[in-house]
Amino acid sequence: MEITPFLILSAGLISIGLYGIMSKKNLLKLLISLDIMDVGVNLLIVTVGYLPGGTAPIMDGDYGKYVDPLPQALVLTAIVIGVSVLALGMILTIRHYRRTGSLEMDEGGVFGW
Amino acid sequence: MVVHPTLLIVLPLVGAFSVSLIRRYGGGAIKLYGSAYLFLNLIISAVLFMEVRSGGEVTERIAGYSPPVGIFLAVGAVNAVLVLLINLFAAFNYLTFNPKDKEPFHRFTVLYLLGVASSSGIVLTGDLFNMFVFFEIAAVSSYALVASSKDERSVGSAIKYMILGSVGSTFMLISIALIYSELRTLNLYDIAHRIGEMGGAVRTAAFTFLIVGIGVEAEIFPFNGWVPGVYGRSDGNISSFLVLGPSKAAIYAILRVLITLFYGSSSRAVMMDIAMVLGLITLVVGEVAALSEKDPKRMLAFSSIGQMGLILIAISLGSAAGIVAAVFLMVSHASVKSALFLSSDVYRQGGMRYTLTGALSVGAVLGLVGMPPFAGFWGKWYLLSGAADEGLWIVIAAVIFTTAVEAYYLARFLSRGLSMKKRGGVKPTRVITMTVMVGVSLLVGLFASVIYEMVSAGVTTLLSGGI
Amino acid sequence: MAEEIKEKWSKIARWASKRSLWMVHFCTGCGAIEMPPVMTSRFDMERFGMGSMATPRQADILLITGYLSIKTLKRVVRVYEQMQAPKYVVAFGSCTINGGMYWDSYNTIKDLSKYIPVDLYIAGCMPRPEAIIDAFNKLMEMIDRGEARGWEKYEKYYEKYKRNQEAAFNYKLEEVEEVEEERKGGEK
Amino acid sequence: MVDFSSILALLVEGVLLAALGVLTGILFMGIARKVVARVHNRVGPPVYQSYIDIIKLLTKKTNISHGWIFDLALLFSISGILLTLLFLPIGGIKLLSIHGDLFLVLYLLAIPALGFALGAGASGNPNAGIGVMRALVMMFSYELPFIIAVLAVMIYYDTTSIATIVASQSHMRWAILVPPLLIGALVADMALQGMLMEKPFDIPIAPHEIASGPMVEFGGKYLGTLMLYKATSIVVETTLFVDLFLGGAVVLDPATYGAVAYAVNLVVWFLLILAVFIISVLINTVFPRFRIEQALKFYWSYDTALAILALMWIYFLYI
Amino acid sequence: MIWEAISLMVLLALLAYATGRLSRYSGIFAVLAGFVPLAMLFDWAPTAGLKHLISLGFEKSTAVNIKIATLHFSITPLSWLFLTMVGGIFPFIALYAISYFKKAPGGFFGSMTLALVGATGVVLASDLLTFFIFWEVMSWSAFLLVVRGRDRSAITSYFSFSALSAYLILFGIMVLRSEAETLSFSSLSSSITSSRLTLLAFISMAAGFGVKGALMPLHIWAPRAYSRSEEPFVAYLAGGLSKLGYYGIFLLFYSFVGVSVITRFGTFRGVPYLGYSLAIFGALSAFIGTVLAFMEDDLRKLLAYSSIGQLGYIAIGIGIGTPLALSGALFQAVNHTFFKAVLFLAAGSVYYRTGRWKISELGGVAYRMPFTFLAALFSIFALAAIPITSGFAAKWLLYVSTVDKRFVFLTPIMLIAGVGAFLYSFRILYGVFLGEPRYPDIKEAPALQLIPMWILVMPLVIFLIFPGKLMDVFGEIFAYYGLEGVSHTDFAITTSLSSYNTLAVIFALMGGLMVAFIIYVSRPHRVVSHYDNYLSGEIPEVHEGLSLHAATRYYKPVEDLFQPYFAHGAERFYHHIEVGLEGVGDGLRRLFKTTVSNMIYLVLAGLLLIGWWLTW
Repeated sequence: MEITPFLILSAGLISIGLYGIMSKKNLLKLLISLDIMDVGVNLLIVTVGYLPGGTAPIMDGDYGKYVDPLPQALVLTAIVIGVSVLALGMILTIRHYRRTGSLEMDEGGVFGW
Repeated sequence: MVVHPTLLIVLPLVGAFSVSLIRRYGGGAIKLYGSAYLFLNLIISAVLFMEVRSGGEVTERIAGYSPPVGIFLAVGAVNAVLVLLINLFAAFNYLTFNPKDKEPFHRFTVLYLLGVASSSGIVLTGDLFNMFVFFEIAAVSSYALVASSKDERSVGSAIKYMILGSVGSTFMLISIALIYSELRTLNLYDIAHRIGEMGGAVRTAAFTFLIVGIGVEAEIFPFNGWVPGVYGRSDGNISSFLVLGPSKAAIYAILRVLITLFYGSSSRAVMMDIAMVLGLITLVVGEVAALSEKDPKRMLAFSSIGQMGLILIAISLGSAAGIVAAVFLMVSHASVKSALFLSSDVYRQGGMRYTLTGALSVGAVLGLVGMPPFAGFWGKWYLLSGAADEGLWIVIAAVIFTTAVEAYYLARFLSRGLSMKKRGGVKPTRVITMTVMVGVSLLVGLFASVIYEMVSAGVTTLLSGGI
Repeated sequence: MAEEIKEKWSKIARWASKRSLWMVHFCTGCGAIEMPPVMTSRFDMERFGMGSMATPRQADILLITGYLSIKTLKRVVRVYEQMQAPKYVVAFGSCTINGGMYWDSYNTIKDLSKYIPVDLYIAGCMPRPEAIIDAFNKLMEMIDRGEARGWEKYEKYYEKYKRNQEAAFNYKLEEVEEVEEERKGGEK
Repeated sequence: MVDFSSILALLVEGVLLAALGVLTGILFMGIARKVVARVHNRVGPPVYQSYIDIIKLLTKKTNISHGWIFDLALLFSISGILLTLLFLPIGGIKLLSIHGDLFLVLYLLAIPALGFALGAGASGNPNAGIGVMRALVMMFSYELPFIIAVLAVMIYYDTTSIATIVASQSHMRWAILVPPLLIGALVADMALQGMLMEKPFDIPIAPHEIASGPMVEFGGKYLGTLMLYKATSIVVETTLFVDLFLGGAVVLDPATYGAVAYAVNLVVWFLLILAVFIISVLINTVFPRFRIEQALKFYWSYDTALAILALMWIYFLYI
Repeated sequence: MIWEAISLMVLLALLAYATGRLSRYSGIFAVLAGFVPLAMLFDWAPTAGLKHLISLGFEKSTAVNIKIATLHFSITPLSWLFLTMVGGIFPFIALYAISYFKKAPGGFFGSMTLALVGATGVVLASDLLTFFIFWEVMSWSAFLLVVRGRDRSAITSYFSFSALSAYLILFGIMVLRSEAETLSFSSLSSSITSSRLTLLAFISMAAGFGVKGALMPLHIWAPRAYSRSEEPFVAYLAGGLSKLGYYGIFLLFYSFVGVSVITRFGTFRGVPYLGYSLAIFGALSAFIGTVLAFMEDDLRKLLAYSSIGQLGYIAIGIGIGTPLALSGALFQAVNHTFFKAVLFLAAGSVYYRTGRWKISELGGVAYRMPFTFLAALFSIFALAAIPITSGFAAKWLLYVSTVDKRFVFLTPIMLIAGVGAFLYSFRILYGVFLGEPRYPDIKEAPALQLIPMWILVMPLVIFLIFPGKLMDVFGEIFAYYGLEGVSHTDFAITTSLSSYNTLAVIFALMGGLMVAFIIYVSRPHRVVSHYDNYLSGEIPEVHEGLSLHAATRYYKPVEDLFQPYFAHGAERFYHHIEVGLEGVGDGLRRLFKTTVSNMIYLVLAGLLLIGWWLTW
């Protein structure tokens, strides 16, 4: 299995996320875009650790060619972090919504700075 | 090894996770509990500092795995200074929080302790991914701390901060992935020595993404859009924490990246140039923007940007003088800018009319501009002499220009503060903290040799790709 | 010996004083118009060493050229007192002698010599320049003889003059008393 | 060691010259009045009239003072002007002029003026205050062209010492015969008009506006002293002009002709300063009075332009 | 010993600060600290007689290792002279301040003593780092004192200008350091080359020192700081600290860069262009400062502008740089130290008694405070260079030196500025001290204020009579820097153009005074009230509110004429700079006051640029 499609996919995901952040004004959409970016990066990490034709790194007995286990561990951490950031973002969004009654992010007003 | 550097990270984490246990004893008890951890941390970092001072670098492996496989903590001269600085100021800064303002206080304490732990972690760690994790923890706690400010609009700023920070951390992660894909290691020093093996394009991308990713936290223009908003709307003591903790850690991370990580890279000179240009732009943009800013907190925020640019310039000189200058500037900035942020809270209440607060603010301003015998003077002296040695007169010109601008707006800040009407008191804890901060700046300036000797001894290994 | 020197000295002083009379004009009335011809080329007062001065501190003669109301009298008295002795008053025209055409006015001074000592009156309404020149020549002779001692009289009867002035300032003209002439001092 | 006989000679010379200067000055005031009278087609007072005036003032019976600062005017005006006189070469007699120079004389001239101004200020009279203001502004006005003109002389002879300037003009090589310095002399003469406070520059004393300005409270011995000061200052200022531009009135060299030369030179000096003074009096007779800002404008524009012309001419073509 | 003395002074500063709350006499520590430089002066006195009398053991030069750097101190004739200026007046000003402040001025005395420490360090320093450190100590302790005045414009302008000055000097130091590879004064000028960078360093250092010396385009902090700070400090700032700027410029010419290098940038009639331009700036300061001074109503601002004008003369002298001109400059510096200190102290005493600063609101103070008046009068004589004080010798040397070099531009400007000095001098004399007695009930200044004032007046008398004594000191300085001296005796100075003998002036004046005195006592006089005045017969006693004081807009006719030409002054220039920078700053701020999306655009732009640069 070639890794190039996955690299392209992850680049695509990151680009989509960036595009979302750059073009959307709705806070929820922004958070979603962030998450998409996160997913893209996670995919990138896993892809990087992948060896074409390797197996899962479970070392019992006759293991031959296995993929690098470290990226997978990293991805786990990254996912956790991503989720927590997302959760915090949701909380902040809710607080913001409660205060202003809006999810739009626009120039001036509260978002002036 | 008398103390384990790990304790500096572990202790606040323990504190953070155990603080909810005592939440029913009220805010005072929680504050006591939190302070106990922080001051313990302070003592440990002081011991660590002494140890590094006497015996050179200290390293510690986590969980017994030896590098490059395992994570390890590496304490050299520079980060020993920095970790002491962070813990010292963080401990005193914690005293300024009033439990009644920050209900529920135990949650606040959790965030604060996490922030301290992760800032120390960034400074101490010798592992790239570990650094990233600490960055994320620091960032998350910062977002939450900012959002806990009195000014409700701070939530909006926190959201901005969060989005920019997340993008930055994504970039960092991309860079980590790229480096890992080539070198199969995450140990900083291992990478440093094998960076030449990386392909040119990948290395370029890795550097770019990494510098941008850290740059967001380290307030480097143009990645620092969040700074004025966050500092402008947060409480002064939260801003001061951000200044002394995460942002110092982040600029130190840049030092690691520039000096250590890409040590062996063939295009390191260009990277240094880029960093210098970034620093120059940041310096000028920050200071000039601060000149036209009328809101005191936001003005200090812009001023912070400028100072960060100055530190970045010092780092990017890449010489011993530059590193020494950077350390002094970090000490100076962490101490006096935090003190100024503390005073900015009572600014509009005429707090500066109180003799001691006023005197401390004046002292902080003097320190920030770089008057001897404050620490900032040695920072600027070594920065300028380092720049002069390399014939970078444009840097010197920029520094002179921005210093004049800085002096102007800081004096305006002072003179306004000194002519405000008295409308409320200044809490003694705040005065004590400010005294400690300004005092440290003064003492470091007076006994500059302590830090100078230590850093200049350690800087040789640092510059040759060591710790 | 000392007496002689003193006498000689005062003679010199009198001579100098006579030959150098500086005036301050108090030009309240119509008489002032007669002064320019006296000063300019036709009559040329300056050939006697006379000249007009701007302030009483510098002047020897107070020249009052016409009627004085009570309001202006205050100023005259102040100006007179600010002059430095030896000082002389020359009153000019009928108004200063008996009120002239304002003889029945309620606030015009009728007889100036009741308020300040007048050394010389020049009669006429108005006196012509010839008369004025003549008067000044008379005054010079008086000074030379030591007869123009109005300022000493003023010092001597100061209280009386003051009383008269006060009365005038309070519009009680009828209470004004005569101030005795004392010729003896002048004759010695 | 100290040469007592020379000091004694200097002392006698000084006293005599000071007396000569004062008496000449008083005479000049009389002459001025006579000249003005003749221009007015009047007879005018006798030329010795000013002596009488001064005697009269000094013999006044009462003298009014406004306190000890007021008295400073008396003390400083006459002493300062005598001091200045002694630092000028008069008809080739150097006196103290070898111990000072032009700058010293310019500043010594300020002593009596400042003393006088102090007294005037201490009188408490607003007219005096205004008068002194005008006098100082006048000084500020005429000094600029005067200094530039004098500078032309100084750099032409490459000295600042008046005695040396006079010596350099010996054998009738008067400064006024050098074309640019002729312009300089013209400028200095205009400045002299202001220095002597003759019309159109008698703004400070303007008797009809501000009651003779600074002198408003002075009478008796104070005014007498001021007249002495005024008289001496006429001599000082005209002598300064003569020394700078008219060869210091030295026509015969004392080294060859001895005492005769001194006498002749003194006579020539008298005639020359009289001529300079009469010119100024004649201008005085036919002019009304400027306002103070007009004087400032006049001196700082036309006069200064001429002075700069003279200076540049000297600077670029003669040295 | 020097280091110990400096430490002692710092200790005394702390003591003065700490005891400030306890007693107003905490200033005694400052006075004590002031005696330390006096002891040094005494010990190093260049005249042989004093030196061997007693030795306090101050070494001629010393090096102090503070680990991060080594601080070098040494005494040269020049630093001795400047130490007399910055150190000699200090104890007396501190003594004055004890009486001036009514309550707890600990901060004042502490900061003053620190300023003294800084100033002493600056004049004793013999390497650039030491020089700069103490320069800054002096600068910011003065700033602390400006802050005590709590005036916004004073604080901002003082601080931004002194920071600018500090970093301009630092720039110069950096250049010299990288060119000469030494910081020591003695070996600097021998290894400097005349590169374009040196020129830049020279200019920037001259500008930096010029700020402290209130040279014309860099002066605008001075009137503000002088007019809004406490008077004893202002006396010290104007009298003492401002000289340090010229000390720096002097060193710049003769020690840092060296005349031989400066001459290589071209000369004009033997005077280097750089020096000549400095002289022109000095002349402009002298003239414009003077004109601004006599148009000013605020007493302190007037004195401030006057300082600017008088300090300009020093710049002229140093710029021309002939021994004659240098003597003039140093003489002027010494004179200015004393007379300006006395004037500010006298102004402080007037304020102490009347509570007014505006000249138009004062008047007639002299009748009640005669000793203050006399002290002020004497220093005004010195200021206006009336030849009955030492003030004249300085100006005379300068005038003669310009004529000597045939600088036809400088001489008239200096002279007309000298005449202008009469104008503002009289504005002070008349507006404050003479005229209508508006304050009939005030008392004479306290003895503790009068004594310091009169002590500070003394040098003006001494150097009137013995200008040669001061010229001896200058001679040593010239010998130290390898210049020729000016020929002089104790009483007379002789130049190639002319000579000036103080004895002749003094004796002739005595004679004149004798004549005057005879006239004065020959006739009796009577003293009358100040209200017994000729006012066209008006009687001020009976007219309420009739003001006899003609001091409001005293020089109105000149003001009206000059105002249009001064409307576009330096103040406006700096204002334009400020506004321009604020405009730029506003534009930059807009980059931050925007949505997250736009910020991300910025981030991406940065990312791409960095990447592009790296690959390219």
